[in-house]
Amino acid sequence: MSPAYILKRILLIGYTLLVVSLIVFAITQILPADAAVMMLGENATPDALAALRLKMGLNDPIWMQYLHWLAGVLRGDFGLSMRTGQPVAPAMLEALGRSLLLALFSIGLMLVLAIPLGIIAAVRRGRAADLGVSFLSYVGVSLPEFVTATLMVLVLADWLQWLPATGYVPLTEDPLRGLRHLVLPVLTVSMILIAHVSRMVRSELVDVLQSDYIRAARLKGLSNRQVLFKHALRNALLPTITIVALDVGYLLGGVIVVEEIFALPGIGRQLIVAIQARDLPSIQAGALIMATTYAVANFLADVAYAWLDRRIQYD
Amino acid sequence: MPSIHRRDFLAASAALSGLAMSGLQAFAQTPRRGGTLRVSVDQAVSKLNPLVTRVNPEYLVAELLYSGLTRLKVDMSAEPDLAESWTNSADLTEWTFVLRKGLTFHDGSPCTAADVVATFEAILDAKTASPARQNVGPIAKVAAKDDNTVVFSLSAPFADLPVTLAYTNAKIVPAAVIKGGLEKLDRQAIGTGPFKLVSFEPERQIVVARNEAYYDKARPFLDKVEVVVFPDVSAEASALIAGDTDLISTTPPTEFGRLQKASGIKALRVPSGQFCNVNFGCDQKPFNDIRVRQALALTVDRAAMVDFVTEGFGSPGNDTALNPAYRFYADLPAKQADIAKAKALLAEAGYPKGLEATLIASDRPGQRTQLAVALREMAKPAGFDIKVETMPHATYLDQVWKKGSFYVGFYNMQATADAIFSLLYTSNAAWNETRWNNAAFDKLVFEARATADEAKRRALYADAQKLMYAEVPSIIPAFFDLLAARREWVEGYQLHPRGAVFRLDHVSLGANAPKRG
Amino acid sequence: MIEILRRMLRSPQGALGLVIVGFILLVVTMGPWLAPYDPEKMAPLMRYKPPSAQFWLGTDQYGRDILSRLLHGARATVVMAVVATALGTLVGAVIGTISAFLGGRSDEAIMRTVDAIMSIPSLLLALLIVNLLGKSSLNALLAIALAFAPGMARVTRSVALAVRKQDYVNAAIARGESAAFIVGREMLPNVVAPIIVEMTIRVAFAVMLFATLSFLGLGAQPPASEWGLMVSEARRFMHLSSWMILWPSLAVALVAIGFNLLGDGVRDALNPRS
Amino acid sequence: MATPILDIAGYCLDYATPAGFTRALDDVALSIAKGEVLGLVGESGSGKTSLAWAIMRHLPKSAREAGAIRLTGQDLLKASEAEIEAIRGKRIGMVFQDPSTSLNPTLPLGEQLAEVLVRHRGLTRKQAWAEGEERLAHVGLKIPKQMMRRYPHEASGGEKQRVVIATAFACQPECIIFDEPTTALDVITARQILDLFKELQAETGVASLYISHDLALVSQIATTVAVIHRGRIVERGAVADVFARPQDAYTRKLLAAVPRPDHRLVEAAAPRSGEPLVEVEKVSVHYGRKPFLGRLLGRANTQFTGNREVSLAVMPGEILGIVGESGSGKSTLAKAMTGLNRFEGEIRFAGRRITGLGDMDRAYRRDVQIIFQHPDSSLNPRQRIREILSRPLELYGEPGARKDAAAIGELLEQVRLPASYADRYPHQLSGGEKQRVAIARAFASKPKLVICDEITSALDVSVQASVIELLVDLQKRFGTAYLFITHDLNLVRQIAHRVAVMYRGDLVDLVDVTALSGGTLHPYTRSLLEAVPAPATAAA
Repeated sequence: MSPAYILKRILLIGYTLLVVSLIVFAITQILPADAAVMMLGENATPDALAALRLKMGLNDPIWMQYLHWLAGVLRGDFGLSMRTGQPVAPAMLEALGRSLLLALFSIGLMLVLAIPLGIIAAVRRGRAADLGVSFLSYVGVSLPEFVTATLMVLVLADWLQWLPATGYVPLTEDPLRGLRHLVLPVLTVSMILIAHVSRMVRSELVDVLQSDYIRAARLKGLSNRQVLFKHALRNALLPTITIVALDVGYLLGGVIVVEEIFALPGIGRQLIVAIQARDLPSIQAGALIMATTYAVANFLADVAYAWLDRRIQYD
Repeated sequence: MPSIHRRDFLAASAALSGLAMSGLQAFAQTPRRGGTLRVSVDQAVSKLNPLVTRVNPEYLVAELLYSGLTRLKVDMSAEPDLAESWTNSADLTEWTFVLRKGLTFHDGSPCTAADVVATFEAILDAKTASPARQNVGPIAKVAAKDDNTVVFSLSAPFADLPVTLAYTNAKIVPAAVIKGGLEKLDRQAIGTGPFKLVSFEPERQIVVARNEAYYDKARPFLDKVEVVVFPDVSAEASALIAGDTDLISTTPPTEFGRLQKASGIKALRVPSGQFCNVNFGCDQKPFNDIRVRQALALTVDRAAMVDFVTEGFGSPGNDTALNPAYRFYADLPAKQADIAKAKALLAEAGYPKGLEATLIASDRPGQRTQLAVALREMAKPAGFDIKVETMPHATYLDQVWKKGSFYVGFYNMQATADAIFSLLYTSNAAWNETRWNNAAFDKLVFEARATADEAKRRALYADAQKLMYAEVPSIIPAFFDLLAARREWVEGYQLHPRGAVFRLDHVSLGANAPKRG
Repeated sequence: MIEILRRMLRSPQGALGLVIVGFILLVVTMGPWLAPYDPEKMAPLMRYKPPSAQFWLGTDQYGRDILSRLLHGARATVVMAVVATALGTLVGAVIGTISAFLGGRSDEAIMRTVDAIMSIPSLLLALLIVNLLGKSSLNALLAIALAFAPGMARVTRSVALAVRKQDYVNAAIARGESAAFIVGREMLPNVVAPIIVEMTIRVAFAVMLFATLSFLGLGAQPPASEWGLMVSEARRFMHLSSWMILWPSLAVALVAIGFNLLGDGVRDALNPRS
Repeated sequence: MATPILDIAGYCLDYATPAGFTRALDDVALSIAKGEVLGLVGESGSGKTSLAWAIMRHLPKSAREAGAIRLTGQDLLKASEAEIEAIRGKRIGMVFQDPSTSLNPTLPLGEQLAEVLVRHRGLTRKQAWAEGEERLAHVGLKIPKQMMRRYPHEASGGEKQRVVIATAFACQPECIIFDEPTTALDVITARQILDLFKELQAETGVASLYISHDLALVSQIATTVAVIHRGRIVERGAVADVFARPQDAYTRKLLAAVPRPDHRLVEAAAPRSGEPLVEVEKVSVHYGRKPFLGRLLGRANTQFTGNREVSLAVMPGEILGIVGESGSGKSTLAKAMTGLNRFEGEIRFAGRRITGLGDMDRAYRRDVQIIFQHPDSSLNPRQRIREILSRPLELYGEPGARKDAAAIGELLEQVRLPASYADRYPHQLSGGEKQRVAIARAFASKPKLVICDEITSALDVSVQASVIELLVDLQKRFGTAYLFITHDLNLVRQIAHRVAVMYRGDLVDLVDVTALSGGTLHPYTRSLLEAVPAPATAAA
């Protein structure tokens, strides 16, 4: 894995973000909402609006506005929220932090559960355990977050009263309550992840177990354990890294719904709020930040993969 | 429905009455001082500047941090706030308010007549875009006679000024801040209110602590108030049941049931003038034809509507903006659904084959959609083919509100009949959403406003209501009872029918309240 | 074709998938006739009824029969999803095949751009697009189609590239065939099969995505009986009747499961390895 | 004869399929004594590999067995799972066909050798590595210490196979199964591995079962040979006897099919007359774009050269063989000549200069046709044979020419396929039949030059023979010139007039076929000649 490869990937991230910024900006520009009206509210007078439009450069040609905006973004300045009149970037990054917390817990839970499940299924291929796991994973991937979430709220929060239905408490403020509030969102998010990844692990492992070198290992008289844990597993788990990275994309999409349902003030919820309030700067910032996160995650995954799997010679 | 205590509104006695009332409200044992109250609201508090707040949670916070000249009591009468007394000229065109001595803002600077004048000038200045502008009454000029006397000269006789000055947005802010630019108040609060701002997270929670320099040495009783934002109403209810919060400022009927059942909780309910309506653009086809409006009104099964829209926690409406919760409510025969008659009217109006229309409903609060969908079904048999379109509230405000010709509105109860009429239905209304522009109606409202005599006013307002009843500028099928709930350890809280007033400085915590923060 | 069907019936997923999807299609086509009541008929006295002999799945906040609404809603939910997927697939397939055929720098450029677009979560992309076009089932459909296109382009391209390497394509080139012929007659027929598989699986996602959009209030509009919308409406009445939220949720899940199973079934059936 | 180490008696093997049981091995009886090398010869699908799995007790659940497989008297069919695990790798070793797939890509070579020692000889890991090093040295690896630590992708095919062999011999097993251990390797490497095998075999006297499809090869290393066909052993005996006096018809067919230089299929005299049909002038091919980032970082140009200034000429009606190991650039040249690769330099054809793809007009493409190595990839699986064959007719056929069923029928008959095949899909044909269709497609345009790119290497010996015969026949009929690309030197010597030898992109030799036996040759060509096993003598 050469520095050139890394440099290339980094340039790619740059390109990605450029494209994303174009798309997002384009969409937000056409969104049916008058930025000035949004900011001053419905009681604003025409002259006040005109003044603000001038101030915000809303009368410039679109591409000018884009460049201005881009220039700001590069300086880390995403503009002021039309809803709260506050700088967008800090709020969004703070929100991102909360989302990442959610994401990390979910991925953690996923790793703890998905991999063993996948292994069991692959080793017990075709037997009850396998069918059980794959049934669960089918259910898992097939339940939209909003369904899982609502059902869990219904049962765990309202009927059994074990957990708070929604809301968010910073871990720094009160760790215990904070965690209690995170349980349901994490369960919801990791559900699909677990289902997805365990299926991946299973199929990868099944493939590997059919490969020549595994047969060779068996014919060398190694025990099943040795064959599985020494020879098969590492080969099977490598591709999973990439899968997990790709799932970050899903994760980001998923948090939008999950955070909305659980009123978790992460970046997903910020985006929904922003979209509903036509808070253009927030939408732009949020979307761009999400894309960045995704791109970076994939970059890291590729690098990790290339590093772990020495066969691959990137250039 | 408990009859609301009717009182003489003559301004002269208002000051007295204020004192009297607070006397009445004294509790069995004197309220305990101290403790943190955690109150939950159902929307973000994105605006902190009291002059431009727009939604109830924002009013709640503004009320904690700022004071007006007067404030609204539970019976919708005015009581002194920063002003300790007031008098008015016989013709009701000039009002003089006397401020308390030694008022200070949170930043320590004194609060004087100058600040009051500056504030009202700001409110009346279009650039400020304050909703109060159209709601504080026909103020022509505000002047400071001396450091603590302010004189309001009105453009027309106006009897309700002390009440309208209690308007949610008419909060006094420092003249200096106004000069320096109001945006200073977007993130910090410099008021004279019972509490000072501690922390402000629009989406999550706002914390305020007792203002030791508050003019009333007794109040507030609480050390701290945490205003917690719950964007999800059912979670909000769950939180109260779980004891995470002490008070729900308002809760939808769908949650009220289980709050009533929950132990340790007192579910609160008060009849109110809050209503959901269907606004017609009376200036354009097809709704410029009174028969079409009447026809649609005739399709509404109002009893069922009360069920659908309020889950039974409300009362049927008669298409007039007033209900018994208002002082000048006139009792008119309850409207009944009559499909045949509706059909006939529709045919008369030139729609024998029926009429298509798109009814727009913003997505919050949910009752709007409820009403729209229910109306759609009720109107079907009469030949109305209504397509319901819901949209995010922001889009609605941007594209439909005050512009559309057929959409669902939702309004808090106002302090006075005049307030609600001149907010919505007179041709010079702040939000003239129906463009009904009925000269007769305007005249009645205007006269009533300038009339001091109770009986005369009642007669005038009765006629105004009859007009609405007959011409249906908007269908008002049901009024809401306001619903809320508190833990039993929360004392001295009275659910205010206005919906935008909370008076949390009168609240205290019982001995068994959990210790917080 | 028959062979493939037979193979599918042999694998448990394939068989189960066929059964479920078959059932769903039945509901989609026959639903309105099977429905015992008018899905929009309100009954003030019949609100929030639990399942009973009269209302098998109970009634909702307007006293409407939930079963009837589900049966009517099947079309709104499933057909939309299928159409959206098909549309997205079409767009994606064209882009992917072209990119693969051009190869070289243009391929690079196209694919990098596709990657870039894919780094916007499809739900978010759909959200933005719907907001742009305005909320309605149709726009949600377009949004989903657009959100799917890049992914399908990727898949198509990788398949097309594999095909491109085959000697029969080389033979065609050596023979001096026109580009059109090579793409149309030699490549596409071999690209289609894997695409179909991918598509079936994506229908499941489309159903979920569409329901999610409606759930967020951006898809179908009341009083439509689209299942996602039914769930989101029911949430408000969760504490008055849990049934209202249970049934549409399960319905959505069932459809998704069905198409997932079917997709995997087809895949296994098409690839001899398994 | 000594007591057999491995003794197979009346062994039958069936696989359960949806259609019922299909017989894979039928009443197989074999025995291998110490020091003996039994060559098991058969074509693909003959069941030779199934037998290997059976001996290693590595059979799918669907297998049903009868008979006995005894290892020094112990019947493996009755052995328990644990016993088998103890036997595998310890008492029976196995060497696999392709070292690049039979070694775990993510484990160091040393580990994969050492683990056997740890497992079966109870050594500590440390000892195992030390011993492993000796082993590697012993199988002729120059730098055993480094080799131990390397990963498979860091070693050459030959090196990897040596590691595999070392592993097989590691525990001094009584018996080792060699499953086509050289097929995946280049001729020369194969040779070296073969020598290594002989060496170790002689040294340890291990009883070896050597499975191969290559009679010539077996004839060289085996003491006894068994020919397997459709799961039955059709003939077995001492190598000399079997090759000299084959009893079974199939054996004879097989022997006859083996390409042998001394048995020419076309008259050696190449047509010298007149202008060359095609001249390749200094043609070079480079793969891969110049990575601009690479240049940005001033890294060496990562381009890799497929051909370096190759020049040659083909006479009309001449068969020019091109030999060389994989990656030597022979196919690259073919691709360049058919417009599948950009190239520098020029090609002169029938007087016209062709310097790029653009110059390859319809006429050129009609006259120069190519046949690819893998028939199943060169025929579009979704087209019927009719469509496949009608394309060239539509493309090149003169206006008058017929494109109807009859024309297709003729094409098929040319390659000795029934006209009825026109309605079939490729997957309904056997490998040989597919290749015939490919040939028919190439000849449809009555070309002057046909480029055959390894067209027989995917086929079994007997099939290959018939395909070659067909080609020769067509050449005689139409006087078509061939550019015959292959790695099989014997085959080339059988049919080519002249032979071009390529090595790492260079054309190192271009000589008359006669010159191969004696004559001044490039050293690589010589080593190539030495490496190729001379086929068993005295047949036919």
